[in-house]
Amino acid sequence: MTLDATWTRAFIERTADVVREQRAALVELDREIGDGDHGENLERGFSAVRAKLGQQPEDATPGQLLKMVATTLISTVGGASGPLLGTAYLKGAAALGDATELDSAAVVAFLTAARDGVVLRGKAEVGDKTMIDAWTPAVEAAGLAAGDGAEPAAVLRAAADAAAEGAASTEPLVARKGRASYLGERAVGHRDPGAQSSSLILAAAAEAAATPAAATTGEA
Amino acid sequence: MTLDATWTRAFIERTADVVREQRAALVELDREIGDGDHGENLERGFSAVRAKLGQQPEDATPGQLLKMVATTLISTVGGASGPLLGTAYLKGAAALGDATELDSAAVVAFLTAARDGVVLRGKAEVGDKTMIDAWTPAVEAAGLAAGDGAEPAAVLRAAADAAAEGAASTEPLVARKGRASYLGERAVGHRDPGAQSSSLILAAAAEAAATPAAATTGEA
Amino acid sequence: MKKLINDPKDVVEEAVAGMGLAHPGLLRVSHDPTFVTRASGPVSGKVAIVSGGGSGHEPLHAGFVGPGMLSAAVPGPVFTSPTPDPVVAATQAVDGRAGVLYIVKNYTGDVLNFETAADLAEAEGVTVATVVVDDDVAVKDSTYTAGRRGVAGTVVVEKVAGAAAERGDGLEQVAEIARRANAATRTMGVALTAGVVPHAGEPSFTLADDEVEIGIGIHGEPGRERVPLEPVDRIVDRLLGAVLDDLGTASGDRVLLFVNGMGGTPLVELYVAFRRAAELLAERGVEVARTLVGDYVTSLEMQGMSITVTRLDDELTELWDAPVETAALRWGR
Amino acid sequence: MKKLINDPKDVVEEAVAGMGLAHPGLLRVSHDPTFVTRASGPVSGKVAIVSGGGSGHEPLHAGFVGPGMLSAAVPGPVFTSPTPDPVVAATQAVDGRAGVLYIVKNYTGDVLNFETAADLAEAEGVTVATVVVDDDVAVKDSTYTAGRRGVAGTVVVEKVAGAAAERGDGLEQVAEIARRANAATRTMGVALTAGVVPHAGEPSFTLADDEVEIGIGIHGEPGRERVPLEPVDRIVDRLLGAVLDDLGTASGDRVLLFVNGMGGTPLVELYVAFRRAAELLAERGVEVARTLVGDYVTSLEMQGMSITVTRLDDELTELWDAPVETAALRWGR
Ligand SMILES: Nc1ncnc2c1ncn2[C@@H]1O[C@H](COP(=O)(O)OP(=O)(O)O)[C@@H](O)[C@H]1O
Ligand SMILES: Nc1ncnc2c1ncn2[C@@H]1O[C@H](COP(=O)(O)OP(=O)(O)O)[C@@H](O)[C@H]1O
Ligand SMILES: [Mg+2]
Ligand SMILES: [Mg+2]
Ligand SMILES: [Mg+2]
Ligand SMILES: [Mg+2]
Repeated sequence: MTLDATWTRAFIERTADVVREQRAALVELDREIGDGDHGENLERGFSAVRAKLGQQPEDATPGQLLKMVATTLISTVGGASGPLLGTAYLKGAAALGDATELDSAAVVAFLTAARDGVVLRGKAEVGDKTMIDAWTPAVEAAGLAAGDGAEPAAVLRAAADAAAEGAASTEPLVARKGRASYLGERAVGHRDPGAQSSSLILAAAAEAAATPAAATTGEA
Repeated sequence: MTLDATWTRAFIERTADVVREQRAALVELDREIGDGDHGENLERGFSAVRAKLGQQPEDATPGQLLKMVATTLISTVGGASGPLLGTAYLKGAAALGDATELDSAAVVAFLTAARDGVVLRGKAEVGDKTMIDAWTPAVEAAGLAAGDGAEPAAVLRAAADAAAEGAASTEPLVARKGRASYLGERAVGHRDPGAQSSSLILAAAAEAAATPAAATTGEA
Repeated sequence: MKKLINDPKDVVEEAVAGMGLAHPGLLRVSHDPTFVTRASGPVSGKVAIVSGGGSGHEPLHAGFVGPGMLSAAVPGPVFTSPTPDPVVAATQAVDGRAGVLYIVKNYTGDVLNFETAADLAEAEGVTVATVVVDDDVAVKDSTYTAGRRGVAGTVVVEKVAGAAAERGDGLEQVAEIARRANAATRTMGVALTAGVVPHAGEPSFTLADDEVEIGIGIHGEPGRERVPLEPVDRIVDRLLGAVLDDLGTASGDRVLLFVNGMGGTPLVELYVAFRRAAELLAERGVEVARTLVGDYVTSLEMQGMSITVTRLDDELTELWDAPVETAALRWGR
Repeated sequence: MKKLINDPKDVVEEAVAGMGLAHPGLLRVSHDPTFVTRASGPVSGKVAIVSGGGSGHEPLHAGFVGPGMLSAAVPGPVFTSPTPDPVVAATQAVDGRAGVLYIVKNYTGDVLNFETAADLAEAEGVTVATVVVDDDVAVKDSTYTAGRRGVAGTVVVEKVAGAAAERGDGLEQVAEIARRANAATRTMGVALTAGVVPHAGEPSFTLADDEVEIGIGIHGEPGRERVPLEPVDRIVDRLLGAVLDDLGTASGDRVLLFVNGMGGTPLVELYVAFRRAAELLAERGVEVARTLVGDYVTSLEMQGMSITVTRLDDELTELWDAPVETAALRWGR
């Protein structure tokens, strides 16, 4: 049961949906310890992504689709999250090459490259109260699951669950990167908006893999 | 029973007292149909007047004391009411010349000259919703009372009562002078702050004349 | 009320002192009585220009003192005309024996106090002429009112009069230029919120969350009407429409378009408004030949703006363009 | 929320269009992607300077485009860094083949987007150098934070870098001057109220009626501490004290003193604050050689101010004094 371009499209669509739904909640998290635009930023980006998705060639590979996400986010989001998430998709897409079917190893490679892209640009470590606190546990959990022989959908589910826990784990932290770092102790008790949105993105990936459409296409 | 410099000093002191007490009320009236500074303006002026009163020579005449009020108001109040009331006191003082005892005719002459001074500067007529709506009835009532042979204290009481009615009579009016004229119909239902303060000033004059100190000094 | 002040009673004195410290090469400050003159002193043989009025409209007037504009400014208490004494003192300080022009906004208090000052200054041997600015079309100019108010157009009158004085015009000529500029200028404003007078401690008026006051005065005096909040393009259409109708502009006219912030409106919003104003003038065939955008005649922290249009002729244009060096308006030097 | 806008989504585009209409001789506006350049076009053989960042800080940055200062400004959405595309387009529009300097305020988003833009522009054959401004002493500069923020001191850096480019310095020299100005500059701010981001519709934070936020950022990011409202002299002492301690000024130093309004504070209050700041510097034996007072780096309609001090040497003084002609800062021409 591999994942393919149909999954990729579903992943992108679902992400756009969840970002639109969670826009206000993400703005609220960012108002608490940032400048209140994170939901607005991502919505601007993913609605542009959604608009472009329909224009992609029918035979676009997962890598091509995800690169489109990368360049669109970079050219529409702005702020900190634009270049960071954009680089994540860019590096992740590069890791997929021109594969049309993604097995569990490819999924792990995608996630690892994406995470490394964020670190390359943002220099954050786990515990800095950033999106890395979602991405790194996700990468690790995905690696373990794949090592245990899990299917791609299960690998993504493991990643999403770990990312959700990672996002929650940012709450007691003092921030060391991004705007929240200006607050010192006053950031404690608030969840990092970027970690939260990254966990939503990874959940969208897992859900897209769990739907019959994506799963069966992989078998077809 | 004439009035003299002791009455003049009591009149000035009482005016300063009532202006301080009514400061907020006058500000409120001016907030409704002006710019909310009338009480502040008069308080600034009459507290300067009070400070100067103690420095006047013992033998200062009523005219000299009232001229001091005039110049002090002109040089400390500003706004519309400073030059208007200042001119009232200036012209009123001039009408008294160097008299030391003021009979009813002198009181009427004082009030008339004061009112004429306001008209000279401000060109308002009765019904324009200004302090003239207090002064002109006061002058007329004073003239009638004096004509009926009333004592100075009774002349001032008649003036004060007419001024109070005159101030009340401004409430239903549309203003044709001063800031309130900008409001058109919206000034209706509000009392003119300058008419109100003028009626307070005339009440202070009457009260000062009614107290034993002023009355007996006049007899001494 | 939260303000960056010490004692409300000291605001004007301390601000004027701060101006002197901030612009030492440009301004000289007098305390007791309070007025501000050019640091360079009186200019012998040239007409001097004195303006003033209540404080709270900064940079008006002290921000316009300097070569090419005012010779002196006399700030009164917040929103209250100064008394004649400081006006007379300022007049004497700047008199260059070629006469002194008073530029006075049309409020009863300002008019009366400057009138008295003129009498007193004349008694001291200074020749004084007075021009009253009344550009606010929100107020009907009739025998039933104190006449139109002087608002943002004052900047235009002060600028061109200052340039005329600078080039050496006589007192009557400078006064004539100022009157001509005033006659060619109309303004109308809008407020979203009121300013807070320091000694009052509360807003001068309150507007509901979805209301604006059209035709507001710069002291928060009410205007023509309260209307529901609209897109700014519609508000601009109301204000500018009234201004142009009153001014009677015709296609082919050349104008100065001045969008003035009332103190608490972000500059970004003034430019949004300017965009629509310029568009509307283009629709009417009126050429925007000169522009000004920013907070020049304010009402403390009031949120709002006004739109001023001056119909330009060649001379007014030349005088507007002439060099000016003041704290708030500067070009050509 | 009441604002003089149309659709919140259009604020930046419409404001930039308004700027173009208001300053036709000075600015040229590009839409899609959005950026502002000098109307006079690229200057061959001279270093070009590009700055930008989220909107809502007007007149920063587009108000500083013009001879003697910026070559181009790239405004992002309100409080959000622009993406790399418009930065690259602006870079190409102003490149005079002598290199382009990016002046970037130290926020993760700005730094990353300009970094990407620099990569892309270099790929197109433009030589780019970048200077990051981080003058805000409210934030500790340590490995435990994203570093100090860039705030009002950005004006100083842009002014002196612009003057250095104007006189013909090479890219490395201009960058070096900008770094030196940044290193000599410190700022700290205070807020009484928050601004309202148009698309958010509510204030970015709330302070009690008797509270102020010391060390506020220009996006309403919280600062060092909330303290009860005090007389402004005490607030100035806090802000300027922190600035001077961090800068390590000594008696005999010559400085630029810059009191900046955050958008919603009356100018009269800024001058009251300036008075105390000048007094405190005099007490410490520091000479106030240059001054600036006004709304230059704002946070929408936030009520508050910041105090900036730049330690001047002869060259920085000369570059500060050099002629400049922009919408918001102008002298010498
Ligand atoms: N250096 C960094 N490395 C990783 N993530 C970061 C870094 N800086 C900021 N972030 C993430 O970006 C998020 C904020 O994004 P956003 O609000 O869109 O941008 P901005 O902070 O420019 O307003 C933060 O919640 C955090 O997760
Ligand atoms: N032309 C005028 N003639 C007579 N009284 C006037 C005239 N204009 C204004 N006033 C009086 O002045 C009062 C306002 O005084 P004040 O508030 O102190 O001055 P300002 O209007 O300058 O703020 C009005 O209530 C009115 O009674
Ligand atoms: Mg944010
Ligand atoms: Mg009043
Ligand atoms: Mg007043
Ligand atoms: Mg942001």
